[in-house]
Amino acid sequence: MPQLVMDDEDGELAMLRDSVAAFAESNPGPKTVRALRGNGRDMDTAQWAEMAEAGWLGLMLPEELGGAGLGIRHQAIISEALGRALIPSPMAKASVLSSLLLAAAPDSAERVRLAEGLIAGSAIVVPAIEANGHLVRLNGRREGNMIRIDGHIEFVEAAHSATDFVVLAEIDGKTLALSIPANAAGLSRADKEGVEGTPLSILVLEDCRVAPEKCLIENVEAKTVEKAIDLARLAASAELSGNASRAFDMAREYTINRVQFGKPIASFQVIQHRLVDLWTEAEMAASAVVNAIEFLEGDDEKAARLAVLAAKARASDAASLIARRAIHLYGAMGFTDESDIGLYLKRAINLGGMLGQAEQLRRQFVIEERAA
Amino acid sequence: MPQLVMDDEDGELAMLRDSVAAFAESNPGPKTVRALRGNGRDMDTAQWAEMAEAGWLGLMLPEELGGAGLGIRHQAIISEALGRALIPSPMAKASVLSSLLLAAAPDSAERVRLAEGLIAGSAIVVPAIEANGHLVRLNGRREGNMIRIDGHIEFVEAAHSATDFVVLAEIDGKTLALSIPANAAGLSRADKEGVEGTPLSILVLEDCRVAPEKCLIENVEAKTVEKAIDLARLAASAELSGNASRAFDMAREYTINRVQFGKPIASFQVIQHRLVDLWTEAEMAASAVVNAIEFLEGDDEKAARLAVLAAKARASDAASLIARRAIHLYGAMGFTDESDIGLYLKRAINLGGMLGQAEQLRRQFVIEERAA
Amino acid sequence: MQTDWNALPDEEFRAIFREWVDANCPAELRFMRKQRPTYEEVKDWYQALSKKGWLSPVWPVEYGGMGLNPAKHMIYVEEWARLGCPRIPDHGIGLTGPLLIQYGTEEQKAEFLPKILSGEHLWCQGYSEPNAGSDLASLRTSAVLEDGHFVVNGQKIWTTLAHCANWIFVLVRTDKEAKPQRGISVLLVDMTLPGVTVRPIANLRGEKDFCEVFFDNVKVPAHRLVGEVNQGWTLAKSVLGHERIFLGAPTRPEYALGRLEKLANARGAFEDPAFLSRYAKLRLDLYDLGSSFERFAKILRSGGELGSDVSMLKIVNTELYQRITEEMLMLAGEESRYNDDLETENGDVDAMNLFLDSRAPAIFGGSNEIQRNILAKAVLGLPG
Amino acid sequence: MQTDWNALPDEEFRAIFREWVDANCPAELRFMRKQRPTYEEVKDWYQALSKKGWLSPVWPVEYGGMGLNPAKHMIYVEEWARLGCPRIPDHGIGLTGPLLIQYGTEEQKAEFLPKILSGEHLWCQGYSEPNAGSDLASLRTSAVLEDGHFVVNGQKIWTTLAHCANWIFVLVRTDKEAKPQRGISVLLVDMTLPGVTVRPIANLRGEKDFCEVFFDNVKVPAHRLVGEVNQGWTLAKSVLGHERIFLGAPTRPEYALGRLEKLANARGAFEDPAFLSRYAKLRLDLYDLGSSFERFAKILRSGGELGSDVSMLKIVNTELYQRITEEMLMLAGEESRYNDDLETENGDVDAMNLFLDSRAPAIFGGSNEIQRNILAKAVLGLPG
Repeated sequence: MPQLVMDDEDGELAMLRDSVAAFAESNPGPKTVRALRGNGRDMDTAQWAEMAEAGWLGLMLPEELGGAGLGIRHQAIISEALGRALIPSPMAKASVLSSLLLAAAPDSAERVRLAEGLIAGSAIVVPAIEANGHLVRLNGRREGNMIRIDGHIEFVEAAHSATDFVVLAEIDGKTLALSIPANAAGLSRADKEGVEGTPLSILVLEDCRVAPEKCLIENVEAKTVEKAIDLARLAASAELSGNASRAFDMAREYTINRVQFGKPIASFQVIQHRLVDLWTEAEMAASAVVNAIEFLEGDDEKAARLAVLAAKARASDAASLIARRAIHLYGAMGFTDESDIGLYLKRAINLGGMLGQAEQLRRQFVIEERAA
Repeated sequence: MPQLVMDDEDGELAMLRDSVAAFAESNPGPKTVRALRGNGRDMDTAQWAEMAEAGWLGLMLPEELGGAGLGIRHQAIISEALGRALIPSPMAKASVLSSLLLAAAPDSAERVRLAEGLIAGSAIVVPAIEANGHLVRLNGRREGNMIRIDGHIEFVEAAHSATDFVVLAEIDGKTLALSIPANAAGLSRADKEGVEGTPLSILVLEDCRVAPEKCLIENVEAKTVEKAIDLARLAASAELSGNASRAFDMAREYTINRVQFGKPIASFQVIQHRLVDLWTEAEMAASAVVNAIEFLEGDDEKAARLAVLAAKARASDAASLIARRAIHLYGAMGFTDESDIGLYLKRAINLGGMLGQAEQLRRQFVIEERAA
Repeated sequence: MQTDWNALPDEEFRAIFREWVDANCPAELRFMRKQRPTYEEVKDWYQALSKKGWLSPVWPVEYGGMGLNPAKHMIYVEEWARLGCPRIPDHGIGLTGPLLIQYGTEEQKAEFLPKILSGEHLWCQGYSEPNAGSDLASLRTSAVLEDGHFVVNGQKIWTTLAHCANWIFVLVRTDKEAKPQRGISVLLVDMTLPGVTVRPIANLRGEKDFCEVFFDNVKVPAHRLVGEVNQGWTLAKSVLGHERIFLGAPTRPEYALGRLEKLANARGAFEDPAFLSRYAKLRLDLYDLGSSFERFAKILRSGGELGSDVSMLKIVNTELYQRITEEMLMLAGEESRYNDDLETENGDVDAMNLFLDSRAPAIFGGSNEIQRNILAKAVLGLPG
Repeated sequence: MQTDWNALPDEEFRAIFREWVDANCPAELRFMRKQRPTYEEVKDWYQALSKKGWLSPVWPVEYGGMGLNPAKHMIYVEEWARLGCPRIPDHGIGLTGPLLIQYGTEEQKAEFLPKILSGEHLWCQGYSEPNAGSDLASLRTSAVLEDGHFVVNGQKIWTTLAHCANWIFVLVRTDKEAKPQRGISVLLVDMTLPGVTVRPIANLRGEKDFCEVFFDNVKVPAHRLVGEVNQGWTLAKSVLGHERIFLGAPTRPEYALGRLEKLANARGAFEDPAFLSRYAKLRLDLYDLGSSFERFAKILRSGGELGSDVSMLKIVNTELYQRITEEMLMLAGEESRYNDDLETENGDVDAMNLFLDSRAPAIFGGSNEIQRNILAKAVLGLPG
């Protein structure tokens, strides 16, 4: 079982892993996925509340905001474990990215309200600030005291369950980060069905008026938001790494148990070598994530940035490849909806397409590395 | 043994194949390759003379010029067989391309002289008209009666043995095809060592004066030359297809005979599947060449053009892939210079790099197909 | 009087066939997203073909077929694909029919063939079992002869469109003592008999294309046996003759590449040389697959027989199909997260549908690993 | 007094080591085209290291080594690679030395270790035979004990730099009756003895890196046996301990990618997004290989032992090296037809040299197929 290998002297990481495993016992991921899909629900809010209770939400919020003040290392362990167990949640966006945006904001009542809600699970704070890996800034203009927003943004998860959105708006050449209540006038949704059967929404803002106290950051630096997105990317990478690892384990177990021509198919050399290659990919994904965590904990911002791009690209490709190959190794069974392996593939595609695809991130890596 | 499969009702193609096989008996390709390399010789002129005697040179020259008036189908069979037997020669350029340039020229004494020499093997007529798959036009200007040429052109095969070169020169917006004797004043060579150990030359023309009667074509249309190049490409593709086929056979034979862990290594499933994939590539290359031949024999010029691009791309990649994998299957023996398999790889690279590389030809295919 | 199609020049036959099909196949059935529509969905088209006498291209004329030789059959299939006609439920036409024509009694032929043509009998094929996927020799569904009936017990799986069929021909074990590949027989079973249960299985795309079929003491009259008892393995293997080539026909990758091109045009992707380069590889792989397919088609046209080497087409075909659909998701960017079709100004592109569908052909009809095993032994003559 | 290197902080050791090496390794030996220069070519550097006491990083201090632990050894190797120092003939240091230190008699240690450090003895390793490549258990070179001598007969092959060596340690069969993996012993053989013949074999690049070594009734004194008789298999396998990690060190692909980048810069290829995309894949594969290498290096640094899983590095490493050099030929365009190095304004790029060289590492040191077999069994626990 490939996994993130990191120092864990005080056993904190192992405890986090165990706590997710216990959660998965009572909330098996595939069961939740099947229950959610096709009926228009975008997330399991009851489970989200449980996660809040477990202390997993707002993990990266600073202690001043009531957060655990833990780092990306702990977040990665949780995300990896969720990925392994296929537990669906908008963790990377509605916990990690939200936390980091709030952490970057100056003190304000709105910031405190959102942070408290996020930690308690009572507010579901969904950032809608990027698409296709690029920042999306909506059009804004001031009308007296109010800010008026127009525009739309695609690929918004949990847009039904959200209580608040965070968006970026461009006004007079400055970028503002705004909090918008989900029930604000002028805010509407159009849904598409996502690959996992849950909706991905297009958020449409038409003449949406935001009060000044809803402004979280007056002048957002792109760098700050990019850094927050990189941490969300890392969380998604860890989740993908967990997905890849478990899909590999499933392929291994299935081929050991499946007998054809009087032998377990895992005893055929072609299958063995293919499993070795898949295992290698899963191991490389895990190492890439650990590498990024270590750079993120260090001082070299550029190195950290590159390491995150590499980790997301590797983990996305590994998860998709392993699940595709696993389906093939399962044979006809892999092509059924009954088998969980297909759900792993769909999750891999879903997370792989989020926050920038592998190919795009690789090109970005080289361009940024060469720009040194 | 994958090979070009074509109708051969009168058995002509089989006879051509046999005649090359007989030639190869007395002139084993690998032996010739080893004899030529490293000592600066660029071709085996004695063998070239034998080929002339066998009637293989100028095969595609029209009968009015004393040629056999045979088509690309016959040329492909010869080229394929030469490729299989690894017999080195500048066939694609100094026979096929030369013939087609002469065929495209209006009647002239120079044209007749070159055609006669080509057929007899007494003139080695080397076209130096393209590099990297693109036409190269030298700078020309008229000085009184004479034409003065300046410029250089890379990757010229058989430049030592050549008796005459054919070059393109641009004068007053027109392209001329000129015949230049190898010993002309103002013509010199710089050599690089090619991958097969024979020189590839850079032809340098400095103040090289050409008499007007050496002008083969006064106003060359790019289309005419491109068509000639396409037929040379097809010949090279057939040679590559033969190379791929024989390299596959060698890998098959070696792995059947090589015993490790008490079994022929060809009995291991991983090796078997790899051989199947290599065989498939060789078969696809042969089919691609046949497809191009059939289009070349038809009326649809664009379809023929595309089919040639596809054939050259496929055959180049197949030959290189098969030889690389074959070397690996040979194990340490494959990494020795003693084994012929390395010579197949080097030939595959040499021909693959000639007249446009696979990747370039594929892009060209799509661009031209879409331009419809 | 029945036309002798085989006597027509190829191009004339092609023109006649195309013209009629183009005029009669309903527009809304062309280029369907669904690979396997049900009988109900294509009923009118099925009946139109039946009435015209063109439903069954290969059956001899005496049984109501067109009696096409392989060359003409190739044309039939090519035009069908080119015009985007839907696949019709074809197990009766493609499998039951040829089986009965070759091995059936006169009574069986008289009873069943007309009902296939009329659409009254919709057939499915009961080969695979839960523990006998690629390895048919280990099948366990049993049939015991008692009082003029075979009593059938066991389970089939991956039975395509069984829930839409009313007859099934099944491979059953009639001799448990014999070697695994002996002792197998073929029975024709009325699916309305007591003890037959069908359970559809949803696939990755959420569609129910295939089923489990359970047999619980199903009493099948003895005259429903095809050929001799215990010879079923030979029968089953011989049914697919030259038609194996169609497993390698580049229809699916062709369709998928067309969609990829449409999406790429809509998204301006051809401006990106990186995409162009990857597209070019796929385009040429498809083009060259066409050339290879043509090599085998030529053998059929000239009256030859296909060898095991034709399996190479199936491998290349199915793996190319996967690569094309993977590229489609890459091209889609974040839209790769959609199950819904992707919108373009020239109509929708079913990227995810194709991506998921492309997982199947490399598995079914003998996995590509099995195909490679066969090629290694039967064509390359490798030891062990 | 001898420094206790292991007691230094890593970065201090790194700084000390780098400074001296940078000052003392001759510039003309840096980043050599040749993977395996001969002793003559690197003699000065060898002697400088020897004099400094830094020739042998891992041997215990008492035998003249630096006694580095794995963590410090990693730094030694990393800095060596970063500064582009040439590989020195290292069979004595890397294989003979550790073998004798672990299994040799005091006499053997006293006789041989100093002469390795002085450069007087240049060792090579006689493992492979013509019919025992990946399959050492079937080796046939025999040694029969007669009158205090082992009489050795047989042939070794792929013996790296044997033509430049004067001593060889060979695996020989000393008991023909035993099971294949038993009955093997290790002998130290003076190559100037009568009956030893060396025939260099040219490789694909035309260089003579490896040789055949023939033994024709070579009389080897009995005290040249290492360890116990018939226990050679165990000895041979145990010599490479943590050093297996270096088979996976990304040195070669790193060097090759650097050349690719140089060529691409010179040819303006980064302007082509298609190249950029392919380059990015290679760059990231190398980057991620570094992360994976680091995972194993960390185990060594923290005093752990490596498992069989470290073999994954060797596979990724050697296959990446090949893909990088293949890309180099693609980038070269028609210049891919040159054996000669390719000229750029910033120096030559040895594209063909690297392309051909990259064929070797996937074969030698246990082919990648063998590595995958081992991983399948020892790490993944697959059956059969």
